[in-house]
Amino acid sequence: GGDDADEGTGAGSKSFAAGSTMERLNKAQAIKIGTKFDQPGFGQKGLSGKPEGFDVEVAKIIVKELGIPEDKIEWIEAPSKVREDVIVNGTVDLVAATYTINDKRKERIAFAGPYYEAGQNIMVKKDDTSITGPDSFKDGTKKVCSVTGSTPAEEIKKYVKDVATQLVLFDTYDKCRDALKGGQVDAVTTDNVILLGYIAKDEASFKLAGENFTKEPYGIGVKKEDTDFRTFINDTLEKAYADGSWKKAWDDTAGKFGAELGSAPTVNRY
Amino acid sequence: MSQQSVLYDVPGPRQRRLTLIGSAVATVLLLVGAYFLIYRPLNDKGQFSMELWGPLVDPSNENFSLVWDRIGTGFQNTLTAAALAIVSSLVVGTLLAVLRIQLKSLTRRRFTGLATPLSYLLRGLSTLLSAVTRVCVEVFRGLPVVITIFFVARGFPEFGVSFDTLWYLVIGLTIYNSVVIAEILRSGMEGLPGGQAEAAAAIGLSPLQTTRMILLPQAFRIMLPALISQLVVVLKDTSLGFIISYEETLNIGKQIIGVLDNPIQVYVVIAVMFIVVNYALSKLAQYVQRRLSRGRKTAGTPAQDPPPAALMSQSESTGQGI
Amino acid sequence: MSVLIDKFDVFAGGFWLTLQICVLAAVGALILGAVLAVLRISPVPPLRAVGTGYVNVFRNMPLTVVMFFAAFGLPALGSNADFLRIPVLDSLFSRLGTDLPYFRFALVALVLYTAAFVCEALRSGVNAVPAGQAEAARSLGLTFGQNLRYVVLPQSWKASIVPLGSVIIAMIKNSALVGFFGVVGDLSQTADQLTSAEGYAFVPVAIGISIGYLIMTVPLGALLDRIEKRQAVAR
Amino acid sequence: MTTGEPLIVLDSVNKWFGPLHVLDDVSLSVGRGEVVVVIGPSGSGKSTLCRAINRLEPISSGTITFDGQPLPAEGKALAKLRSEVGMVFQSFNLFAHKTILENVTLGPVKVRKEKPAAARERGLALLDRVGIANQADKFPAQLSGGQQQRVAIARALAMQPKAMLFDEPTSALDPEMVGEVLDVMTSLASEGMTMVVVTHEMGFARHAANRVIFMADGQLVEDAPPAEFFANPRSERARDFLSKILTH
Amino acid sequence: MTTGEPLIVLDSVNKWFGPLHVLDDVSLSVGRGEVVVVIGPSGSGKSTLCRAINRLEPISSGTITFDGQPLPAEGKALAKLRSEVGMVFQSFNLFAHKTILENVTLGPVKVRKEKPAAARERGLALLDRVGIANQADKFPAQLSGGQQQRVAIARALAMQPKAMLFDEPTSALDPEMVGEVLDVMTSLASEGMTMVVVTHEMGFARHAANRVIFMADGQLVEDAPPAEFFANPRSERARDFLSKILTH
Ligand SMILES: Nc1ncnc2c1ncn2[C@@H]1O[C@H](COP(=O)(O)OP(=O)(O)OP(=O)(O)O)[C@@H](O)[C@H]1O
Ligand SMILES: Nc1ncnc2c1ncn2[C@@H]1O[C@H](COP(=O)(O)OP(=O)(O)OP(=O)(O)O)[C@@H](O)[C@H]1O
Ligand SMILES: [Mg+2]
Ligand SMILES: [Mg+2]
Repeated sequence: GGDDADEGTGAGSKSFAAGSTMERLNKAQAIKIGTKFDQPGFGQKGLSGKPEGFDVEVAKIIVKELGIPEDKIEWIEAPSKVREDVIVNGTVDLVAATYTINDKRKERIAFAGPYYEAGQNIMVKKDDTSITGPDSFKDGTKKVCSVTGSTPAEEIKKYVKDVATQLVLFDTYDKCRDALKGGQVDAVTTDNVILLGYIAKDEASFKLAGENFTKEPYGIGVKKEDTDFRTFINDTLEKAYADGSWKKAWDDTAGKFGAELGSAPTVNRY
Repeated sequence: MSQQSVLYDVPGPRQRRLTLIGSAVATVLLLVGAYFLIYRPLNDKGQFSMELWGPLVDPSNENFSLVWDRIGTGFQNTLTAAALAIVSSLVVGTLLAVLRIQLKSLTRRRFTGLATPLSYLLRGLSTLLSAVTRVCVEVFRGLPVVITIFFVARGFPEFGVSFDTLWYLVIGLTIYNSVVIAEILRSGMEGLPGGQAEAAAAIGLSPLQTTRMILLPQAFRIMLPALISQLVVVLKDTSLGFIISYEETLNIGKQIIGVLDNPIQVYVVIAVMFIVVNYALSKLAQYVQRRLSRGRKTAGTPAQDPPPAALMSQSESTGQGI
Repeated sequence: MSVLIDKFDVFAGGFWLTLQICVLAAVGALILGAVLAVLRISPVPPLRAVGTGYVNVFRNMPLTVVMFFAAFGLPALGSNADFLRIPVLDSLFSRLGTDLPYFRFALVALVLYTAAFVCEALRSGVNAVPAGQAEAARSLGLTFGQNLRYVVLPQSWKASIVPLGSVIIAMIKNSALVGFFGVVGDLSQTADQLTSAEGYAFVPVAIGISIGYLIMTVPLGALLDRIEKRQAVAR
Repeated sequence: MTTGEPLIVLDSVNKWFGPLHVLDDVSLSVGRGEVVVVIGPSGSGKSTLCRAINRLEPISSGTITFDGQPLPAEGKALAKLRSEVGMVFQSFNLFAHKTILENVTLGPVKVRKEKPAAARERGLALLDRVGIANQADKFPAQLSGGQQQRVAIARALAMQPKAMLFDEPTSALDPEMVGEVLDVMTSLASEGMTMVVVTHEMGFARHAANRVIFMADGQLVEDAPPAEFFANPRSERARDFLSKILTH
Repeated sequence: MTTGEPLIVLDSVNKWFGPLHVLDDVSLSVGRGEVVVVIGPSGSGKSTLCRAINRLEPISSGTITFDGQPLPAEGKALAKLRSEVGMVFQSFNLFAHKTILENVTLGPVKVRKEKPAAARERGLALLDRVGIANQADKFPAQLSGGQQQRVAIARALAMQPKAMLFDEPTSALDPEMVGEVLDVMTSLASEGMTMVVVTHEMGFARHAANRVIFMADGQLVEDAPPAEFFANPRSERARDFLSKILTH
């Protein structure tokens, strides 16, 4: 919200436990956040040069709770494959980047949330009836596109017969979308919300093929040992569910694509 | 240029007429081909619509200034990274070239004045050092720059050192280009007529003095065109910044495409920018080359017959880039 | 370090794929580059202009952009580079013939880009033939074609070998980019895959990938050095 | 030796290299069987004059006629002219990748379309004549400079030229080898070959030339029989040049 | 002119380039103030001899002493030796990126650590002496060959050497420029400089040399005063060589 953005910000505007990450960030009045720059609806850097999307809005809610003004955020691009690294190396303070919570990642970092539950799905051309779900790739003829180093890319490998002739990996989903449109591939697979973003932009060309076949709970990535910070974020998220700012963030961004927000997921305090 | 006229005679009237007719026919064929193979399919797909081109070429378009603002930022970042990389590559490359030349002459020394074990130690040490630098040069010259940049960006943080992406890019480019520049300079020095070093030795200059005062300045002059061409390579290579999320021209282009959905148009504009800048740089290199061969402020490097080593590194330097 | 052993087949596969694309691209670039070189030294100005224009465009553009145009511009022109599904070749190099065109696109990009440098390397070879040779041939009454065929080209190819070799080495290294343009399983994409998606330790993967490239580039470089030294002595 | 009938005629020939006036209104006529030696300081245009005669260098204005015909501009006619005017260069310019014999037979076979066997036979005879028949299968790099230059002369002779042009044929040679080349040239001259020779070898000019031409700054300054020229050069510049060349 | 006391002594010097025996048991002594001219066919080892004396070329066996000391092998001592032996090359080898004056003063300033101002003054005097003081600020490429070679002599003299070596100093020059360089060398000789000169200029050998040395195939074949050598060469090889060189 615009007019109350400055309310309760400034060094020492909130009190946190001494030595905690929250105190450090609040004192510094600066925070670095990793997000995607190329994910419509979640984190996309527009022509203004600032990222926009649901991830970005959720991050802003947390930042506000830390007592830091929005314009003190330094946004750092965190494409899928470097998300753990930037957290571990301290390049960023937190990551909000369509970041699926899973056990393998929990070995290196910790997740707050989830703040949204997506699921992997498949996007095909509007007139395509031959692909109905991941099993359609098993006969070895259909080609599918995803992004290097992403979870969906790993997941779909379980279904394709021959990786070399069926799977294409690019650095962004935009390229996958173009490849699908050009007919070089038959499908694009990733989280439903991302696909819905593309479909919303070009309903005449694309549609989803079938139901989500995985559950992708999105979390906020922080340093593994930083339990205080994780708890703080979890509290903040719960507060946001309650006061409607979470819902507003969705409606302003990804909600425009027609994706379901559903009821607020329960945060997982492990 | 003069080489070409050596291969054939100045065309006479008949040949000129033939050429004229031939090129008229070829032009028509080309235009027809371009129309059917390029214009038609693109037009059918609506690639010439103002909706796609407007933000790039039409100043009255609402996005025009935003888009060019972003491209400007990207290009500035490209230039920054290229400038930093070339300067540090020059410094490191020069040191490396001098080091390698010195080590080479050092390994030939016998250290006769010193006690035997010490002289053996020194000889072993200089041989070892020279081998180590050699291996480093070979490894970094043999790796793709993309991979070097990728390794730097992933490797440094692994060891607890982290910088801005700009510096990863600069370091990655420097590692690779300093080795190339060192080789350019070294072959420039070795390609100088042997008489220069001999004359220097004959008036009693030490090997280091000879390298510093006689060989290096001349190598710089001879290799200036190759060094400028290397700048072209660096400029092109900054575009690899995209793999580590550095916001150079291409990366910003990608972001613009994400919003406007006009990849072909944006890439055409960016390609033209690169071609114009790099073409200007290569023209500059040619101009410098011509000036040099006219002024001849280096020994015996007539324009048509550069030393073989120089030839190699020159083509190598223009061949390396991405 | 165990990743080097556990995933040896992945490294080997990446190496093999990179090698395949390099061999194909080298052949293509040599052919196209030779044609361009003939254009560039021909006595017909418009042909020279075409050759020069080509070289200037492709030499001054980042390969990244060329790759992009091959992978997304060609489809826009309605082509999946199916002309590269050459009957016998596609059974040897299986990726050529698959319905997934990105291997072919990458090949097109590498060939188009490298050909510009091949052209220049060949031309530098022609330039290295002393002017007196061509003059002597002209003064005997040989025509341009005879001059090239009997006098200049037989001598220039030697001088071209070293610059050509450098171009090929550069091309091998440039091929690292194909992994970022839809070709799954080459060396560079393998590096990315193993470290990002599968979370293997970075250092051993880096070593494995480096070895993969160095196996291709260093011996070739050493060979060129040898040839160059021999030529320098022969002079 | 002169038969009076001119073979090569230059009429008001001018040649510019950009702003540089390299041949300045040069007129010259060389008779059949005549031997003309051209001397002059470096850069005076001697080489350019020589090269203009077989059109290796096109001229800017004026006319050159060879055997009654103006020099053709291109094509077959030009190739034919060149095959009738032999040229020998300072730096030999033997084809480095061909054997001595191949060097000599290339022109006859490819330009004159002679049968390889016949060309080979005549080539060997010519090599014999210049004294190196035993080297026929070697490569140029294996021969001394003097030998290479004699091969170059044989190569030019193989085309059965009507005239021969020599551009400083001995100045790239070690002093001991100058003699052997001059010997071949002298014998050619005595057999009635029409020759234009740029050289600094005053001995050759004295013995073998019918006329000596002195050039300076692109102009033809003097044109006189050798005895007269050396004894009594008319121009200041020629005197000056001769004094520098002959002192040591 | 010879003072008898030897400055340069070669004793049974051998030099191999791989299988090639380039200097074959050469012994030679050059007295202070003596001028020795070395002649011989191409490849006979003249240049190698010259270069061995200031150790530009290390020898395979034998000893060379200069001014009573064996030649040092490397390092500072070698640099010092070289600064005491001036060398003039066939191809001038002026430092192309430095002006004429800088060429002359570089050695004194960097090696002998002279004050730049003093070196400059002496450099100008030397340039004046070789007749090109007015070109001091030009670059080598702007000078004619003869002028460049005179600068090279001045550069060597600037180190105040005890002896000077000349390796075919005039054979890369256009004939009109040979005289000016020989003049400088002759005046040096007459002032008592110890000189070893490889040259084909027989005039210079006759006027200026104390001794002529004839080399062939790496061996020192004759060693005689010039008058005697030219009038009456003892060996067949020398006779043969002279006949070739002097005919034209
Ligand atoms: N292709 C060229 N382009 C420009 N200038 C040229 C060219 N060829 C020759 N010149 C210039 O024309 C002038 C005459 O050259 P030319 O070679 O005819 O002189 P020369 O009398 O033969 O001299 P030299 O004795 O040095 O061979 C020189 O100043 C030379 O630099
Ligand atoms: N660095 C080298 N490596 C191998 N062989 C060499 C080297 N330098 C000279 N030679 C050979 O040694 C022999 C003697 O060479 P040198 O240059 O001393 O002869 P020269 O009498 O000076 O001849 P020229 O009159 O041609 O200068 C020649 O056969 C030459 O090829
Ligand atoms: Mg000339
Ligand atoms: Mg010599």
